[in-house]
Amino acid sequence: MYKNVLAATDLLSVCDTAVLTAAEIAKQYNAKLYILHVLESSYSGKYRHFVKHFKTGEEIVSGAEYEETVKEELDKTCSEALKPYSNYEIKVTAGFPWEETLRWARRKGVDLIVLGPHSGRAEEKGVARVSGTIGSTVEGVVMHERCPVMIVNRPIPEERLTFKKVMACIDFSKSCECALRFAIKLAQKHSSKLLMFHMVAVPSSPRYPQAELEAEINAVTKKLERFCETIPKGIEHEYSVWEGTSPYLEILKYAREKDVDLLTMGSHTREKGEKWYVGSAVEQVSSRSICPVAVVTDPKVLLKIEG
Amino acid sequence: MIDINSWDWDTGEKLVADTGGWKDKFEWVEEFQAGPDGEKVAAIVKSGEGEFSVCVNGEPWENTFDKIWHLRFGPDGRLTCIVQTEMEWTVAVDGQTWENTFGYVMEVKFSEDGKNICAFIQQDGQYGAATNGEPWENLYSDMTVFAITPDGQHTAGAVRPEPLGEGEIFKFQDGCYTVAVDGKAWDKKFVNVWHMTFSPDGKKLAVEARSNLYDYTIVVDGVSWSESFPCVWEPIFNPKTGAIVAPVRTAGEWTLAQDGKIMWDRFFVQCWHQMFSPDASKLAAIVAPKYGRWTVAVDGRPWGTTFGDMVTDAVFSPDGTRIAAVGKEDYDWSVIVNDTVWPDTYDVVWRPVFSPDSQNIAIKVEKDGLQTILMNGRPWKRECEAVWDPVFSPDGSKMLVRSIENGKYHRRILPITEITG
Amino acid sequence: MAEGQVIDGIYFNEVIEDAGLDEGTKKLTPEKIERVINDVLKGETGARLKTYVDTCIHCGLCSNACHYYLSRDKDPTYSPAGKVKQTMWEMIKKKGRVSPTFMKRASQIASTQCCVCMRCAMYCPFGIDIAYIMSVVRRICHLLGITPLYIQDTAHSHAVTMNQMWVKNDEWPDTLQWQEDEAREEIPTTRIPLEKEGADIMYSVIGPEPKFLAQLLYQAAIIFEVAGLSWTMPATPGWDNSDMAMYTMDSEIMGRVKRVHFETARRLRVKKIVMGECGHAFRSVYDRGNRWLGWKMHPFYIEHAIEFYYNLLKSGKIKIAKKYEEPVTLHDPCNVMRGRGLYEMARYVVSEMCADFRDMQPNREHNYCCCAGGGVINCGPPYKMTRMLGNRVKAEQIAATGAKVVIAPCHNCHSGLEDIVSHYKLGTHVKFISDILYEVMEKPGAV
Amino acid sequence: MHGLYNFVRGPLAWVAFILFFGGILYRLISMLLGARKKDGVVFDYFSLYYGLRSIFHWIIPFANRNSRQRPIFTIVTFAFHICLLAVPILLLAHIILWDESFNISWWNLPDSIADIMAIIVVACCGYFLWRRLTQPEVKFVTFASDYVILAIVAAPFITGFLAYHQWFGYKFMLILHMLSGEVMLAAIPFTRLGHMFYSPFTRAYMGSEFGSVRHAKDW
Repeated sequence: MYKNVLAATDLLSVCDTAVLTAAEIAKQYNAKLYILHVLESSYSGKYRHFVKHFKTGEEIVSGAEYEETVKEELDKTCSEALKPYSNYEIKVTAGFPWEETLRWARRKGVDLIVLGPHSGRAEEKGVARVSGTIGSTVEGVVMHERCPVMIVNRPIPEERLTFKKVMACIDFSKSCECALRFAIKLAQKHSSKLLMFHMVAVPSSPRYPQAELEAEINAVTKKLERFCETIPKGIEHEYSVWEGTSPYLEILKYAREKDVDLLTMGSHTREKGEKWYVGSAVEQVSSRSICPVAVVTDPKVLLKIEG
Repeated sequence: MIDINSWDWDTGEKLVADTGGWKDKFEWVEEFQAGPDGEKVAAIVKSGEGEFSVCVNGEPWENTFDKIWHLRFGPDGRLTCIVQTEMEWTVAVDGQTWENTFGYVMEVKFSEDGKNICAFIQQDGQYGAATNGEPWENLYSDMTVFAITPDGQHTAGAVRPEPLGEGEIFKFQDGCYTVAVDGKAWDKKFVNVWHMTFSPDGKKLAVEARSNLYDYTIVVDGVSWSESFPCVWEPIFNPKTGAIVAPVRTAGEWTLAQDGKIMWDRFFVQCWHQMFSPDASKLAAIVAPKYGRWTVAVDGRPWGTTFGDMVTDAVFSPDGTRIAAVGKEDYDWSVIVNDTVWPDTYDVVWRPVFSPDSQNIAIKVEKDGLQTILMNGRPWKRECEAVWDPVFSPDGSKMLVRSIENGKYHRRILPITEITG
Repeated sequence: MAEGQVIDGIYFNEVIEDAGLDEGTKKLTPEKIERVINDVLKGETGARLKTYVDTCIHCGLCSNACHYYLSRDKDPTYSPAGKVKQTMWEMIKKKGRVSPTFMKRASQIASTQCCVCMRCAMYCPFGIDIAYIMSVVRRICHLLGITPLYIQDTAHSHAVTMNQMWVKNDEWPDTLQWQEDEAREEIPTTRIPLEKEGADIMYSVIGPEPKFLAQLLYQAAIIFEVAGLSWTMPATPGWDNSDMAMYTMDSEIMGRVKRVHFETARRLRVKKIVMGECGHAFRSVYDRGNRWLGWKMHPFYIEHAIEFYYNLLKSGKIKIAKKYEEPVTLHDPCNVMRGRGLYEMARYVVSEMCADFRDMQPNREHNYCCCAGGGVINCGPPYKMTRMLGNRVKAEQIAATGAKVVIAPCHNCHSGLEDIVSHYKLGTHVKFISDILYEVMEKPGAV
Repeated sequence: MHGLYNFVRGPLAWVAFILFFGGILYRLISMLLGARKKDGVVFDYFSLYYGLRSIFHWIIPFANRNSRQRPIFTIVTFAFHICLLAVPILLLAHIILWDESFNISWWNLPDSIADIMAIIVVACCGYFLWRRLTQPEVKFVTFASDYVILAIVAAPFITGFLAYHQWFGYKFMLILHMLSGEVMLAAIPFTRLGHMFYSPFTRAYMGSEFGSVRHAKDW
């Protein structure tokens, strides 16, 4: 299913969960693993090669030598995760984490990107630019990347990476069709159970009449079933429609309750502001979820991933 | 060279393709390219979602690619482009790709007869050249300049055999760059190596080089001129004697030097694009005789007419008696022949073309978005969406004109009297 | 950075380690210094320098022009004339017989304590061009091999690749194709036409755009697409209009780089060159590189991004969908304001895009330099505090506007101001015009 | 004393004038020839309109930003330069000398006004001296020669003033006055006092570059 997996990490002192997870996944699929580290810099303009030395904190100009040092450091830090799996390559570069992630993903023909919840430091400083707006690495990558992006928040036990329970968050948008298709592929591969979820937005007050709510939930459940007609026979699946006010909270609650192994969501730049799953929901869910979150945007890429 | 005698010089007008209609067939049609003999017109087209192809005379290639760029006809009429499939780049010739693929293909050059197609390639972060798909055995961690012999048998590049890290200024100043010919590097290294020129027979190679931050010279097959200068520009070979001539700067002024010795007695504010007449009896260059004024100097004597913006594309007539060049003043382009400016100005003027008997000069020009052919100062009566450089018949009596008018690509053979009247 | 101290009898107002200067100085001999200084004074300069030196009456009126002087609590070693005193006057007086340490200090002053912004030329009653004098000092330092390390490395990059960032021949077209792909996701018809001979416009940018700021290429592609213009970008060296060799005064390389740029436009038979939001690159094509090559002006009309956007908005080729709401201010980059007088056009563009525009005081040609220009930021991390402490006035100027966004239509200004903003904790963002234009413009073909 | 007076008034005056006019001519010609040789751009970009535009903005007080930022200096420097030029040229005693020597004369300043103007010049010199001694940005760029130049400028006015008021012996002061005046005349072409002749050129060149090339103001 994957030939090239890329993990982006901004940590050097500890092995990032993104690297650990990506290494596990690469192992499963016998894929080549790329680990990208983008050097920390306080510049958001042309001087991204003025970077902060990871040991001294001093501002220096990055060069082949320093990149090599960082590479060795990263290799050492992650040796436990990486050594058993020799088919990997570490790339250290200056630039913007999200842009370099995209650049290397494209250059190496990557079909799965694994990220931490955010390349936090870049975000704190507000230095990652996304089409003129400020956002995190995750947002930048998700908005532009077309291969699935998996966001991992905390270490995932190996056995859970076979994704026995895959949850798909459905808001009936085009991009969540992609998410659904991706979830189906995974389910086929791992004989997983699919959990389709949708939240009906209810106003918190005045109280929503119960009857209306039930009627709506019924209607939406039907819609959800129709939407998910493409699920091939033989894949175990169930539908859930919950009421709530804040999608990300309900998604997280549901995922915890059902003990899902992977959450899939759709995200698409142009739909920003129209659908409630995209944008902030992706951001919120991915930064809080216990299980990995896979964000999928482009159906074309999924076609290329062989079942 | 190409035998243009074999081209059809009799059919007066031929509608080759309804290029305007291609837009209905394809989602997207890029710039048109016309074949040297005029029989073909081609463009990169988007043939489907994420799929590109090349349409020739209305028919797309069978192959499609993820990406295509740099579509050009070779001198022998073969149509080449740089293509990508499955993240790998290569060159496609008439729809057939080279067997080898590369990390990237930056540039494609043709031998004069078009038989050899040479490409500047990158493979696994290493750089070099490939001829007809065969890359050098040795590739280099960096290569910046790419040159080929006239027959395309040999390729050369400015390469850096050793690694060089950022900020290693002293190592750089010791010299890290050299020239690789067919993948084999010269022993001697330089601070910089720039423009390189092969001799007409392809046996010698002359390059511009800087031996430290301040001394510039010309290096021939690895051996520097004994003289160095504060700056030099690109060298050329005397086609008869094999001597090398390059513009050099001394005391803030420019002139020409031959094999290291100053050869002109005049100095100029600028001097470049030197060229020999076909019999090598004359040497001309584009010069600035005074600050901000440009003209052509023949054997060191500048023309009286000067232009403020630039003079470019100077061409010797086959008999060596005339020079035609393009001049630009206040952003208007015009043509100047032997110090006489043709009357009209244009938005753009292309390179002048002499007839084989040196009597006529034809040039592609553009004004207000319409292109036409200018001959001896008189415009052709048709104003076209696009025309290509005119080609004279071997006897000089006719001219091949390739053009697109109202969305139709025509190949026309005109008696030259049609324009000259 | 240590406080000022006297080394070998020479006063250094800042003591900074820089391998380019330190190692270079070690190789100097008094004879070499004397020869090079006199070669430059006699061979390369003439009446202009002499007249400037003879005319200056040491009145000190230029001091108020300099952001370093104002920000450094009026320390006279940072005043324009003070910098000439510590460099050129002494070289002339001693007929070149100055010490290696003196030259090291001279290089520090000329390369890192002067942004050659030319503001002082407007404060000298006689119009003495101190930036020119500092350039002559830099020229001498270049010939002596004592130029700060990182800008020297950048000059080497220009010499090898004809671009500023060691971008290799494949990386450039590859990045354009990548950004074209990205832009097509937004507007499917978008193209970045490579090597399109006969296009109306050649768009040229600076090396860092493909290296780190590919988004700007994306934005440019969208702007050209929406405006429906005939344009192209070269796939060969010559695409980069920047030129740090101009600031190290390696004039031969400056000329070479500019020649390739202009010859590329000529080869592509375009009608004009439009360039991205960069200031020093404009200077190098407009009145430095072209002049060294013998062009009184440039052989192709050069339209800076500000003028380009101005024309697009004025002609209605680009329309604004919804104005930018946050309060913005505008930084006037010296090279296109003092250097080209584009200030009214910039104000028109900003006012069209933004609902709340607040001007800095002083502004237009009197605006303070970003303290990154003139190659100073290119001298790298060792000089960061030189720039921070050297431009408090800019921070005060920005803070006084209360704006949330500083628009800086110049790469060096952008990066320099970003540093200022974070050092002085101003809490503002720095943006290019194109960042905002891209955000607020109508995009009819977008999906 | 009389012999000395005659020497100072006669041959020495001639020497001073020859040095002054000859020196100025020499310096200007060598500047222009030198510029033609190595700084050709100066002529290529020279624009009379923009050159004059710039000079105009700099000879009017408060017409440029720097002069507005330093009002006291501006007033002082304008007063100084006006008086410095007006007094020697329009002083009755000088005009009489011109009349006696060359039979030419012109309108003169009333002596009382000239007297005040001389005081203004001297006072301004005092102000400049104070600046040089106390203002760090001026002090830093001040050489010993700057004090000498200041003294050269102040001396004719001090001595002239003293001579006019016949303090410390009229004849002696007159000789000193003439001597100091001659020193100043002779010094102008060969010291930074030459800025009076150079500055229009430097200003006009900068004005031309700013105006016709850069399309910006330089004031």
